[in-house]
Amino acid sequence: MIYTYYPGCTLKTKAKDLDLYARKSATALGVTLEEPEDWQCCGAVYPLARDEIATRLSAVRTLVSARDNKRAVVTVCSACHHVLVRVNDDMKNDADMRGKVNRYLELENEYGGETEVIHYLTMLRDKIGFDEIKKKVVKPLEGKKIAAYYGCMLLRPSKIMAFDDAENPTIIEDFIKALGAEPVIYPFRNECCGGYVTMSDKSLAKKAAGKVMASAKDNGAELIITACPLCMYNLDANGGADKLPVRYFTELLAEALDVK
Amino acid sequence: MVHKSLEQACLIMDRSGVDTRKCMMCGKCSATCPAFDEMDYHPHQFVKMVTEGDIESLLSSKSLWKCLSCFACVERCPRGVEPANVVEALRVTLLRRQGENYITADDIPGLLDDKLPQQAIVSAFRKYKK
Amino acid sequence: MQKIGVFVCWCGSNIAATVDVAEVVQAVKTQPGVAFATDYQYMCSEAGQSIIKNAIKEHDLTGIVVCSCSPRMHEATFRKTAQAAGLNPYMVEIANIREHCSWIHKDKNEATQKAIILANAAVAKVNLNAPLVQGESSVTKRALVIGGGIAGIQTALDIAEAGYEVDIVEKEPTIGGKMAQLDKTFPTLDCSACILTPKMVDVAANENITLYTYSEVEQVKGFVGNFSVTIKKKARYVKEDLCTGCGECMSKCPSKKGKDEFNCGLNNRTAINIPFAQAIPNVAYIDAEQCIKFKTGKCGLCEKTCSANAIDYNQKDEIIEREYGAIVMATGYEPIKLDKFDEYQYSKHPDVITSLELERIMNAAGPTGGTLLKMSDKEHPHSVTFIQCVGSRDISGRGKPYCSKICCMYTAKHAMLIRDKYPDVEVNVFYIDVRTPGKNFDEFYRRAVEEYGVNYIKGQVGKVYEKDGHLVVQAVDLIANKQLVLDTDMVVLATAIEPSKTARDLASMLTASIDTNDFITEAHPKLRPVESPTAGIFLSGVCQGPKDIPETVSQAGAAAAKVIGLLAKDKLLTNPCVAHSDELLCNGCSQCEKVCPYGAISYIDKEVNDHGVRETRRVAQVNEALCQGCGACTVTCPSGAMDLKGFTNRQIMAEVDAICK
Amino acid sequence: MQVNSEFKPKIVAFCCNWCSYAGADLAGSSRLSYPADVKIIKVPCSCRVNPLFVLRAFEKGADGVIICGCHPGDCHYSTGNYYARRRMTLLFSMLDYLGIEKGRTRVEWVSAAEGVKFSTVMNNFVSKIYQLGENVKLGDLRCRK
Repeated sequence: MIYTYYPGCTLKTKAKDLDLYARKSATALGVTLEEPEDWQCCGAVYPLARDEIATRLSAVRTLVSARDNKRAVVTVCSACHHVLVRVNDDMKNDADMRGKVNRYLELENEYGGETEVIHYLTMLRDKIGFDEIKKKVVKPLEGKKIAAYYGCMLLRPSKIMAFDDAENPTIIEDFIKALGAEPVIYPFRNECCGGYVTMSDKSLAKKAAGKVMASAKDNGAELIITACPLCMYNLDANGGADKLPVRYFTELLAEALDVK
Repeated sequence: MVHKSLEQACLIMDRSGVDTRKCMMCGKCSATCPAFDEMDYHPHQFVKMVTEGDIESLLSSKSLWKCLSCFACVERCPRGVEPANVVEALRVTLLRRQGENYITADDIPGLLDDKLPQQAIVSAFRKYKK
Repeated sequence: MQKIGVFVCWCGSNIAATVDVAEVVQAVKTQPGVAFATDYQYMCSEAGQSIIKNAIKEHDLTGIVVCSCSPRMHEATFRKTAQAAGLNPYMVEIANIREHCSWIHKDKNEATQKAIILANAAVAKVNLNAPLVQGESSVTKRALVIGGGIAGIQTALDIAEAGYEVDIVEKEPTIGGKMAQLDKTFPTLDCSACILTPKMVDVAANENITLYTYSEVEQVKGFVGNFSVTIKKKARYVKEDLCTGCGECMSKCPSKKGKDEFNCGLNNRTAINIPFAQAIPNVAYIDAEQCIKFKTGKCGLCEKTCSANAIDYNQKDEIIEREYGAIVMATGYEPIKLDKFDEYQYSKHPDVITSLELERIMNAAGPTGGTLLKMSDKEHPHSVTFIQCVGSRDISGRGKPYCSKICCMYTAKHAMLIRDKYPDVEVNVFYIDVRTPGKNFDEFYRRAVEEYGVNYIKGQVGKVYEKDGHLVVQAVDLIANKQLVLDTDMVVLATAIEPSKTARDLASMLTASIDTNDFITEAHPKLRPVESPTAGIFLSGVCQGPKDIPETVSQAGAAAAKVIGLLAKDKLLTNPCVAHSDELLCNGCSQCEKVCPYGAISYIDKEVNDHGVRETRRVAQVNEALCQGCGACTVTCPSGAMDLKGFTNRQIMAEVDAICK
Repeated sequence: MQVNSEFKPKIVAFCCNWCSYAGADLAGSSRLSYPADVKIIKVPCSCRVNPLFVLRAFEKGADGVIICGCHPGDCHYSTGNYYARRRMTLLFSMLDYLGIEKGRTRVEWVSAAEGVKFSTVMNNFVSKIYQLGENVKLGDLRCRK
């Protein structure tokens, strides 16, 4: 299995762990992740306004290069994943946007959203299979009570993201089970942590992150895992005094596969 | 209904891709919103006020910058109205005016800490200034 | 050469405001064959019809065109008018200049020009019309009602009361439908069973009614007055004529883990089962998928227990063929599935229930014996939260775009009953709008608020979750403009209703139209609300649109009246616009026979005289009683022998020519 | 929509009696407008539309022909719309070959309850015809020997 691997800027700077363990685990699982040489930042935030064209272009370039290599794009960062999926959806379903972007980029072959964009977790679930991963686990994380934090960007809007059930997702819990640990289900796992305003509005970010943290704790979690560097930062920085440890899901995967 | 600026309302509808008139005032968005308590105008009011053309009040509101873009309102709205998109269209409308940047490049160094992920900084440039 | 009269209707201002009727009159006068043209304010009025009749007589007209509303409105009216004046009713054509013209165009000149073209097309067509004579067909004096809920029961009783035989086909093992599951009914709070079960008993006792329960309609053939229906009576594995309904078998059955459908799956039932005490017929059935005997071959306890020797493990599905003159759809509804509304945690938490489940919980024969208990721990709740419009008025794709109509009232009923029986329970109702148009309905809702202290909160619930053993509701109060976070013990979802899943397949068997929401379309939304556009098919109850019990019962009676009106006739006039084969052109290829959905075409060997050559040829012949006039054969015919009366090739070509001129 | 004030297209809409004609009536009673260029011919079923009628329309100068029937599975005569669909697929391909672009011909399913859809379909179809502009006329060469 070979995929185009889109790391995104954060995985090259503050979230090197997320990146490193994703690669190591992939190797252990027999997946080749090929990082394009010339990738650009996806823009970090999906431009919701319909008349924002330029801010969509860098994501389109990534999608086009994956199409030209005839491969699906795998991302780990929730934010990059969100941007790529939604821009891809625009290119597929919004004729006006597709026309404008194509005219601007003057591509040899018009791009119409052909690339498959999947998250690393989706790859684990749909392409490899959690049963298969379970077999490859060397050091099961037995007895650990782990809370999955989904946040917003993986799940919503579910019609476009098509990642999992937006209200009762199961993918990370299934992942946790595959690693031999015990998933903790808590109501705020799909509520916003406030990461969006982590720079501009500390008090709101603290309030939102605190709620998530408290909900996970109340339900008996010892540890929170996430796929998003921003959630990771925000839960850690603004999660309150007696916060739980927060780690990337790839780190646990590497640990269980014993490639850490 | 006060038609302060229907032209402005149409602009916001075009920009957000949302027909706010589909709203039936059920309040699902406000019931869902994690930032509700921080807002002076609440999500359902955003939708209503855009329909009525009362754009300027929204542009000068505190709420404009409280929305977390978590899409919970988008996910649960029974009418396919996307309040988060409306908020974003309003933000963009304001930012495109001269001198209306919410955060300037000079502000950013003061907001950094050494763990802050790159994406937060990149998106700050996208979200708060033009 | 025809002598054609053209009559342009103003329809008050409906047409005249947008179409210059005088100009239309002037324009059509130049058309070939037109001998007379005039306009009048209301052509369908008695005075208008007199104008037509007089003109026919005075000008010796051989055909007429009425430029007016849709032929679906008044074609029949004007045909009668023509007939009264001695003209063949099929020498009438309608140019639809209202629905297809004046109502949709604003520019008067544009609308007038279009009206002229439509009138010209109709004139061109009527020039080629030929007088047609309606045939006759017989009427089987027996009706079929599909569905045995309150709608089907009432329709069947009314038809039987008039002296006609009527059969009810019900897919469940008992009749009674949704109404049997209800505890009390609004706005009078009668006990539902108390008013329904006597009617069920009447059905069983009425000798004009035959009940086919645990049965389904498999196939429908034929047409109004002459339907031929195949009914599959599923094996109950219990002989209906022997079972006494004593229930001994149920007490002995060791397989007790089936979901009790009658109690919405809130408790379990045995594999051999009678759905509820007042079931009609009061006969057990065996759920073969659950039964140990069927799964392993061992057990047979029910057989040993049954003193009436009614158990028959070898019973087979039975196929019944019957003829009917009329068919009534009364297939009812189901609450929608809530899997797309998991923000309320319905699928995860036993204390989040639907309103129908609450009916069962409140009912003395229900899973809790009529005591309001939380299903999670069987404890008394201290607060109950109702959420309205769950899946109704929803255009996001998760729910249904329409208002389910009954939820506002039953929620008020539930809230009132809880407060009445358990004054210590706090009751909150989240609503978008409270819709109570009905006799004594708003008064009922106000009583819930004013006398019973139910808390109505305008707003919706964003999320329901569990915390410290109770439920938390995150909601909004739109009037106070506040977000609320309320602790509650039970959440009740006023779930949208949708037509029965069987409706779509049945509709296509019956060739009845169905809308995008799977409600059966009525022939006219105001004037023919209980008839399908397909002759002989009638509608009763929620299969046509959401309605409550009083409305359902009135519609059921109306449908019965229509059926009785049909069955009372000895002969029906048939549509004369049927296919016709030109024997001289037919080459006997059988193409037409293959495409005919009614088996109306057969082949005979016939001696023909083709330009002096006498020979025997195999030619197509149309049975006019069977042909419904779709025209499939006319297009498929390679030699052009087949044509459709009233819609001949030449007529349609003439219309095309007039439009493209 | 680009409107050329000179160009007034001639558009023939064949509507089946049971679904689409009733859908057009509903569009009318709901006052849902569509351009006056559309003229409706009532047929009992979409399967009554002989390909010759479509050819005739193009021969007489029609700029577009649309055939509307009941949704698949909902045909009043059970299967008529399937015949229409198959016949028209073939015919439209041939017409395209003859120079009558695919955009000028269309089959649509509109039920009696879909007034909105009827109006949307017609608006959409007419705007397509305006884009394509005036049509070529088909000629019957047999008569020109």
